[in-house]
Amino acid sequence: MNQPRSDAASAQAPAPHTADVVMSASGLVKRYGNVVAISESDFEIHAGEVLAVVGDNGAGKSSLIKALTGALVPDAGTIELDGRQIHFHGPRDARAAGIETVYQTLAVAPQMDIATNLFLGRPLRREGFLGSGLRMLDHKKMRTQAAEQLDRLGIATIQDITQLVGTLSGGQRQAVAVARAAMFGTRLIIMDEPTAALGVRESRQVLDLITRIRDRGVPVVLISHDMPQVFEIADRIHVHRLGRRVAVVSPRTCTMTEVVGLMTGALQMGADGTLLESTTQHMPDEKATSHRPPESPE
Amino acid sequence: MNQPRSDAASAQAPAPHTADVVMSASGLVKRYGNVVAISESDFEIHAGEVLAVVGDNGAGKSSLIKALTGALVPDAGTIELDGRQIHFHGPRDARAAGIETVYQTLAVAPQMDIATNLFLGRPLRREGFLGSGLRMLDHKKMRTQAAEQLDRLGIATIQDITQLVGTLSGGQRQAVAVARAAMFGTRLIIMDEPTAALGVRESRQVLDLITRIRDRGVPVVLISHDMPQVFEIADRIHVHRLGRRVAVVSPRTCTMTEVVGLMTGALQMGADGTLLESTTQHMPDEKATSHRPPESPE
Amino acid sequence: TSTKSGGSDSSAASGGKVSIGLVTKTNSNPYFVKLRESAQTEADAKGAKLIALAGKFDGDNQGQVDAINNLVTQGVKGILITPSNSTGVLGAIKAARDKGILVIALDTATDPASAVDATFATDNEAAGVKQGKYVKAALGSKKPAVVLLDGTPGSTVDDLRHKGFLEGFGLKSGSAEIKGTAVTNGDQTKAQTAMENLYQRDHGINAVYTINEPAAAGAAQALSGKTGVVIGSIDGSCTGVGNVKSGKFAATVMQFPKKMAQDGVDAVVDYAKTNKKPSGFIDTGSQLITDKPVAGLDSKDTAWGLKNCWG
Amino acid sequence: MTTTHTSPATPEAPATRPPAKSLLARLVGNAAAGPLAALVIAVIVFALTTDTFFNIDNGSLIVEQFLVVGTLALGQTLIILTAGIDLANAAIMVLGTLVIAKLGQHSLPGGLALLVGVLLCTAIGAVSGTLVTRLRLPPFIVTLGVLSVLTATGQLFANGESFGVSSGVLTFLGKRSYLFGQIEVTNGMGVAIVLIVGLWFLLTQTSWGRNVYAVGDDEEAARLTGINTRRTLLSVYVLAGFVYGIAAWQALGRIPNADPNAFQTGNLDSITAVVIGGTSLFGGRGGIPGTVLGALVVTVLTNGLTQAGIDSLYQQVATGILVIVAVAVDRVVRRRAA
Amino acid sequence: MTTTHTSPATPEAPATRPPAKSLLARLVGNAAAGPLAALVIAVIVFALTTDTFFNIDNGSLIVEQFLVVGTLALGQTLIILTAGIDLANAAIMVLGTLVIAKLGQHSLPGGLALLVGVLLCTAIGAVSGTLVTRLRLPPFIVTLGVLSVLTATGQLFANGESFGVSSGVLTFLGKRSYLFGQIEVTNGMGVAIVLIVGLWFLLTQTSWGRNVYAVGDDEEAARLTGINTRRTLLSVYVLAGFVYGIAAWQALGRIPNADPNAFQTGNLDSITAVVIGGTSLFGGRGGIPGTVLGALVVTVLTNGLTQAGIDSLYQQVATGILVIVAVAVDRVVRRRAA
Ligand SMILES: Nc1ncnc2c1ncn2[C@@H]1O[C@H](COP(=O)(O)OP(=O)(O)OP(=O)(O)O)[C@@H](O)[C@H]1O
Ligand SMILES: Nc1ncnc2c1ncn2[C@@H]1O[C@H](COP(=O)(O)OP(=O)(O)OP(=O)(O)O)[C@@H](O)[C@H]1O
Ligand SMILES: [Mg+2]
Ligand SMILES: [Mg+2]
Repeated sequence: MNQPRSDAASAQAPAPHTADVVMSASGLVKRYGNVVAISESDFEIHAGEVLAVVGDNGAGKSSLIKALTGALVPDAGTIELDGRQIHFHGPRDARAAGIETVYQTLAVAPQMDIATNLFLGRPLRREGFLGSGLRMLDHKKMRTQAAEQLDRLGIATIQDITQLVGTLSGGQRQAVAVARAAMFGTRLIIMDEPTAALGVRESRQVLDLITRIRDRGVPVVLISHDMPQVFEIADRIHVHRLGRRVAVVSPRTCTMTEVVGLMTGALQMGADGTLLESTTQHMPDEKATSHRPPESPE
Repeated sequence: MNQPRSDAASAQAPAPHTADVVMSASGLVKRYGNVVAISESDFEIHAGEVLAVVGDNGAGKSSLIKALTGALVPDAGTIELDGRQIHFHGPRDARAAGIETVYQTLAVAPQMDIATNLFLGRPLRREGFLGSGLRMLDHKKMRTQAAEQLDRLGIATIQDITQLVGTLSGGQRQAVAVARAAMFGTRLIIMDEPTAALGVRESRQVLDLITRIRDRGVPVVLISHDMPQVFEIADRIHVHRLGRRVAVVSPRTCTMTEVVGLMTGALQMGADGTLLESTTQHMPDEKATSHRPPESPE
Repeated sequence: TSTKSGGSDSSAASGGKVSIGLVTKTNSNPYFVKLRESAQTEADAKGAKLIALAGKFDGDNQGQVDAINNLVTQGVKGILITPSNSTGVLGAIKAARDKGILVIALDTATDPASAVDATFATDNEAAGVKQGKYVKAALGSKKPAVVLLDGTPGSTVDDLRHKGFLEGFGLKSGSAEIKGTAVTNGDQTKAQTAMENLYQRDHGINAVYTINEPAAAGAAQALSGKTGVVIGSIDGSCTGVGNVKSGKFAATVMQFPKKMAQDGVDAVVDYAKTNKKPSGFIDTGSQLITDKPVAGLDSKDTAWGLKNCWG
Repeated sequence: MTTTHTSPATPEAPATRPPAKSLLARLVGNAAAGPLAALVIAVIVFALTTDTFFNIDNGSLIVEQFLVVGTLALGQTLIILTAGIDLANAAIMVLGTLVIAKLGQHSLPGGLALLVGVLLCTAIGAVSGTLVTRLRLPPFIVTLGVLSVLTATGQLFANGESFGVSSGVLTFLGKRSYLFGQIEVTNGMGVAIVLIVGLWFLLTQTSWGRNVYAVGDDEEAARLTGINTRRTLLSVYVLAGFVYGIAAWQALGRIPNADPNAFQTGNLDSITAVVIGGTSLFGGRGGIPGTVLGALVVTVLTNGLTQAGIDSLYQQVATGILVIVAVAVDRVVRRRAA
Repeated sequence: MTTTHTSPATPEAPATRPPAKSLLARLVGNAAAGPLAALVIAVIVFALTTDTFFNIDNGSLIVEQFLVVGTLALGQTLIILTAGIDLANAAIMVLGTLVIAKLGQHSLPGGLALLVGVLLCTAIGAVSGTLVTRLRLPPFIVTLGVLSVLTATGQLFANGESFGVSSGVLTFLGKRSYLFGQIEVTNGMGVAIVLIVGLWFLLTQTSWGRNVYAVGDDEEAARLTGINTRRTLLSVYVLAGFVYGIAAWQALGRIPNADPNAFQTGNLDSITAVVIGGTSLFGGRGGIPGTVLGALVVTVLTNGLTQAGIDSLYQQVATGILVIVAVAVDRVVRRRAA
C-alpha cells in the first residue's frame, strides 16, 4: 500500500491553523507479540471540533485512543498536547491534563454504586473542616449530582440510584461512563463508541451532549460505527484502517459510501487528497491464509 | 397506565396461526429487590420469522430473553416451547432444546482462544477411537472451522486465530459470540444487540446471516436499538417498555416514529390495535423523585 | 448456680463434681495424647470431670492463655498445664491462682518455678544428657560426625534437651563435629527429608540427635540401608521402644507422662477435699532404653521398655 | 435514523422507593448482616446451654481474647479488599513483639522501643507492598516469601529465647480498669475501638477508601479512571503493616512475653475472621464491621465450647463445622437482603 | 444506514504469521516457561556451588522427595484452576494414610485397605465439592472447615498412636529398583508419571478439561454457554480427592508409618508449588506441567541449600526469597514470550 503519508491527505478536510491543534500524535506504533494494533499512525484534533474516528473492527481505533490517554504505552511515536511533547505514564496523567475518556470497556467498578462510579477518583468532599481537614466525602451530594446527571442523559429507567453498576442494563452502564466523562472533561473528551448500547432517545441525548460540549469549547473525539450519526455531528472524519490513519475527510465534501470505501480499502486517498479506486487492495506481504491456524497441532 | 393486555394489541401485527408459535411466555415477572426488571410480560415468536425486540435502555429486554433461555429463573409466569410448558433450569437446558443465544455480555471466556470459545461446551471430538474411546478433542479441526466461521462474518482483521478472546477488539469479541450462536442454533436463535460493537461491513454480514438463518427455517429473536436495521430485517416488532410488552407491530404498517413513540410511552396501543396519543404518560404510582437518593445520609 | 463470675465459687460450677482443666501444648503430639488419656482415666477413677484443652501448635502461648481464661470462667478447681513456653503464660496462671485455683505444671517447668504451685515433670536437660552420653559411648573410638534434628527452636523443652545432649556428648554449639542441624518440628516427614539431604551432603555422618521419636523414625528411614550411624532419641512411646527393639535406632530416653498425669489429677482432687496444695519440683524421672547397653550408663532393655512405655 | 425524539427526561420509572434501611443495617452495612446473625445465634445458644457463658465477666474475657487476632484481621481486611491476601501478618507482628521486647529489655525506654517496633512492622508492610506493586507479583507469593523469611528471622533474632517485658508502656494495653465498677475493660480495648473506628472512617468516608474498594473491584477500571492504583495498593500494605505493629503492642499487653513461636496460625485465623465477616477474597466487597463480627464469632465459638465443657479436639471439629455454617448463614441472610 | 458495502470477506490483515513454537514451549506451554527457567537456574547454581548436588543419586533423591507434595499439588492444581483453593488436601491425605494403615494392620488385606482409603479421600472431596457447588460457599471456607474437622478426626481416630504398615501393596510405591543398573527409581515415580500424564491429558485433550478452564476463567460465561458448571466443579473436587488418595499411598511408600501429625504444612506447600508453576489463583490459567516444575523447584531449593551447607533457619530465609524470585522470573519470562 504505497501510499503518501496522510498529513498530505488531510488537505481534503478543511485545514485549520496549526496553532489550533489541541492534541496530535505521529508515528505511533503498538505491537502485541505478532499482532500489530497500531502501525505508524498519526492523529490530530483541533480546538472546538468534533473529530470522528471510524474504521473496521480491529482497525486499531481503541488502541489509538488508549495510546493517546496513557492507558497503553506505545512502542514508538510522539504525542503532543498544545504543541508540547508529553509522556503520559498512565490514564491518571491524561486526566490531570483535563482529558476524559469513555473507554469501550467502560471502566466501571461493578460492585460499586452509580454515584461512586461517577465520582471514582474525583471525590466531592464535604464543606468546611470535615472536608478539608478530615477529607470526608459528601456522599449525599454525590448521589444527588449523579441522579441529575443521568436524568440529563435521558436515562430515565434507573429505578434505584443506589444500584450497583454491575447490575445495570448494558445501556444504563454505558450512560454512567458517558456521564462521568462529560462531567469532568475540561481540555478534551474522548468517547469510544459511547452510544453502542444506548437506545434511540438516549443516543440522541448523547449526541446533543457532544454538541453542547463542543459549543463549550472542548473538543471531542468520537469513535463510532454509526455513519449517519458520524455525518450528523462530526466536523472532520479520521479514517482508520489496518492500524493507521489512511485519510481525514470532511463530512460536508464526502459521502458515506466514500468513507466506507476508505475504511474497507476499496478507495484510497491520493497525495493530492483525491479519492481513487484502489488497485492494490491486497497488501503485498499478505497471505490468503493469514488467520488460519498454524499447521502444527496444539 | 390503564392499558389492555397486549395480546389484544398484537392484532396490529399480522397474526399467523397459533400452531406456528415456536416459543411463547406469559405473565413473566422478575424482581431484584426493589427493582422490577420484568413486570408481567408476554412473549411470542413464530416459526420462520425474525422478531425484533425494541425498547428503551433498562426496559427489561435482556432480562426477558434471559428468562426465556433459563439464564435467570423468573419469579412468576409460564413459558412454552412448541406448545408444551417448559422449565429450563439453566442455559444448558435451553441449549439442549436447540436454542442458542448471544447474550449482551457475550459470555466469552477471556483467557481462552477464539476456537475454544466457539466450541465451549460443544466440543468436536477426533474421529475413531481417539474421539469415541479416549474422548479426545480435535483441536485442529476446531481451529479451522473457527477461522472459516469468522471469515464468513467478515471479521477479516483478526491477525492471529490463537489470540485470547480477552485481547480481541470489542467488535471482534462480539463476532465470536455471534458466530457461536449461528453455528449451533437449530430451533431458535436469540441475539441481544449482536451488532452493537460491529462495524458497517460486519453489521451487514450479521444481518445477512440472520436472513440466511431465517430462510433455513430457524426463527430469530433480534434485540436492537438500530431502528433502520430493525425495519429492514424484522417480520414483526415486539415493543418493550417498563418491563412489559406494550405492543407488537408490523414494520410494514408502522413507521419508525410510531415505534419510537410506543417505546417511550408517547403513544399507546389501544385494545383494537390502533395507536393513540398517550394521555397518561406518567404512571399513577410514579414519584417525580424516583431515582433521587433517599434523603437519609449514608 | 450463680450467673455471676464462675471463677470465684468454682466448686459449684459442675454440680459437686470436681472439675479439672488440662491444657497441653498441642492435641497432636502422641505424648500429650497419652498424658490426656491418663489424666482422663485417673479423673474418671476419682469421680472428677476433666476438660482437656490445648494450644494449636508448639508455642501457642495465646491459645494456652485463652484456654486458661476459659477454664477459670468455667469454674475449675485446678489446672494442669504443660506450658508451651516457660514464661509465656505466667500472667494467666497468676490470674487463675489469684482466684484460688490450683495450678500445676506438667512436663515443662515454668520460669520462675514458683509461678505455679507445683511442677511434675521430666528433667528434660537430664534426659538430653543421657541421650548424649549414650550416643557418644556407642560411637566408641570413631571420630564423631553429628547431626542435630531439633524440634522447634525456642521451645523450652527443645532447648533443654538440645543443651543436655551437647553437654552429655561433650560438645559445644558450633563444634566442628556438628555437621548440620535441622528444624523438624518433631515431624517424621520433615526429619526424613532433612536427614536425606544432610546425608547426601556428608556421607560420613555417624551420630544423630533427635528431639523425639517421630524425628528419629524419620532419620532411620532416611538412613535405612546405611550402617554405622547411631541415632538417639527421647520419649519412650511404645512405637519408639519398638523401633529401638527392631534396631531402627539405638536408644531412647523414656519419660513417664502417665505418672505426671495421675499425680496431677490426684493433687487437684486432694486439694478439693483437703485444701492442701502440693509444692516444688517433682521429677518424674527418665530412663535410658537400649538393647546395646554401654558400660557406665544405667539402662534398661526393650523388654522392660515395652512393659513401661506410655502408648 | 429518521426519528428524533426529544421527549423531556421525565423520570418514568415505576418508582418503588427503597424502604428506609434499619439503623442496624446502616451501621454494619449489608455485608455484615450475615456474621451478625451468626454471632447472635452463637451467643443465644451458648447462653442457653451453659451457666457460665452469659455474664459480664465472660463478655469482657471474650473481647480480650478477640483483641490480637481481631487486630491482625483488621489489617488483613485492608489487603483482602484489594483482592490480595496476607500470609505474613502474624509473622510481622511476632517479629514486632520480639524487637520491641528485646529493645525494651535492655537498651531503650519502652516508648521508643514500641515506636521502633511499630515502624519496623510498617516498613515490612512497605516492602511487601513494593514487591506487589512494582514487580506485579501475586500477594499470595510475596507474603508467603515474607512469612518464610520473617519466621526464620524471628527465630534467629531470638536465638532460642523469649523475651519478657515489664515496662509500663509496653504492657499498657493489658492494664485493666472497671467501668461502673462492674465491667472489666483493658486499655487494649480502647485502642482497638480507636483503630476500628479509624479504619472504618478511612474506608467508607474518604476517597482513599473508595479507591481501595475500586482497586479491589476491578483494578484495570480503577486505573483507567485515573486512580493511582499503585500508590493505593502500596498505602494499603503500609497501613496494614502499621496495624500489625499495633497488634504486636496488643499481644504484649495480653502476654508480656515475646516468643518467636507464637501465633503460627495467626494468618489463617485472621483470614478466617475476614471471610466469615463477609469480605470477598476476590476483593472489592466487605469491610471493617464484618471483620470485627467475624473475629468475634470465632472467639465466641472457642470460648463458648469450652464453657460447654467440650474438649479441644471436639471443639476443633465443632469449630470447623460452625465456620462453614456461619458463612452459609451469611449467604442466606444476604440473599434475603438482596 | 444508506451505505451497503458488500466487499467479499477477503482476508486483509497484515499477516505476520506466528513463528513456529519451539518444541519445548509446546510441551510445557507458555505458562510453564517461567518455572522451567527457575528450575534450570537453580540446578545450575547448585551444580556449580556444591560437589554433591549434581549426580544421579541426588537426582533420584530429589524426585523421591518431590513425590508426596507433588501429588498433593496435582490435585490442588485442579481446584485452583477453577478459582478455588484447597486448604484441606494434606489433611485428607493424612486421614487416608491413617485409615489405610489401620485397616491394613489388622482387619483387611492390603489392597482392600488401600481401596477403602482412596475411596474415603474421594468421598471427602465429594463432600467439599457438594458444599461448594450446592451452598455456593467460598472454597476457602469450605476447605478450612474440612481441614479443622479432619485434623481433629485424624487425631481422634489415631488416638495418639501412629500406625506402621508392612504389607507389600501398601509400601509398594516405596520399592526401589535400578534403571540401567545406575538410576535408582521407585514404583512411586512410575505412578506419579501416570498421574501427571493422565491429568495433563484430561485437562488439555478432553472437553471436560476445557470446561474446567472455562469455569475458572469466567464461571458465569461458562454457565451461559451451557456448561454444567456445578457438575464440572463437583467432578474437580472428586477427582482431586482421588488424587489425594494416591498421595496417601505415595506417603506410605515413602514413610511406612501413618502419623496424624504429618504434613501439617502440606496444604501451603502444595499451593506454593502450584503458584510457582504459573497457575493463577484467580483461575483459568495454568496447568499440570507448571505444577510439576513448581514442586520440583521447591524440592530442589531445600535439597540444594542443604547440600550447600546452609542451616535450616537460613534455608528458610533463602527459600522465602527464592520463591519470590522464582515467580518474578516467571513474570519476566512470560512478558518476553508474550
Ligand atoms: N492486548 C492485546 N493483545 C493482543 N492483541 C491485541 C490486544 N489488544 C488489541 N489487540 C489487537 O489489536 C487490534 C486492534 O484492536 P482495537 O481494539 O484497537 O480495535 P478497534 O479498532 O477498536 O476495533 P473495534 O471497532 O472492534 O472496537 C485487533 O486486531 C486486536 O485483536
Ligand atoms: N441483577 C440485577 N439486580 C438489580 N437490578 C437489575 C439486575 N439486572 C437487571 N436489573 C435492572 O432491571 C432493569 C432491566 O434490565 P435489562 O438489562 O433487562 O434492560 P435492557 O432492556 O436489556 O436494557 P439495555 O437496552 O440497556 O440493554 C434495569 O433497570 C436494570 O437496572
Ligand atoms: Mg474498539
Ligand atoms: Mg440489554
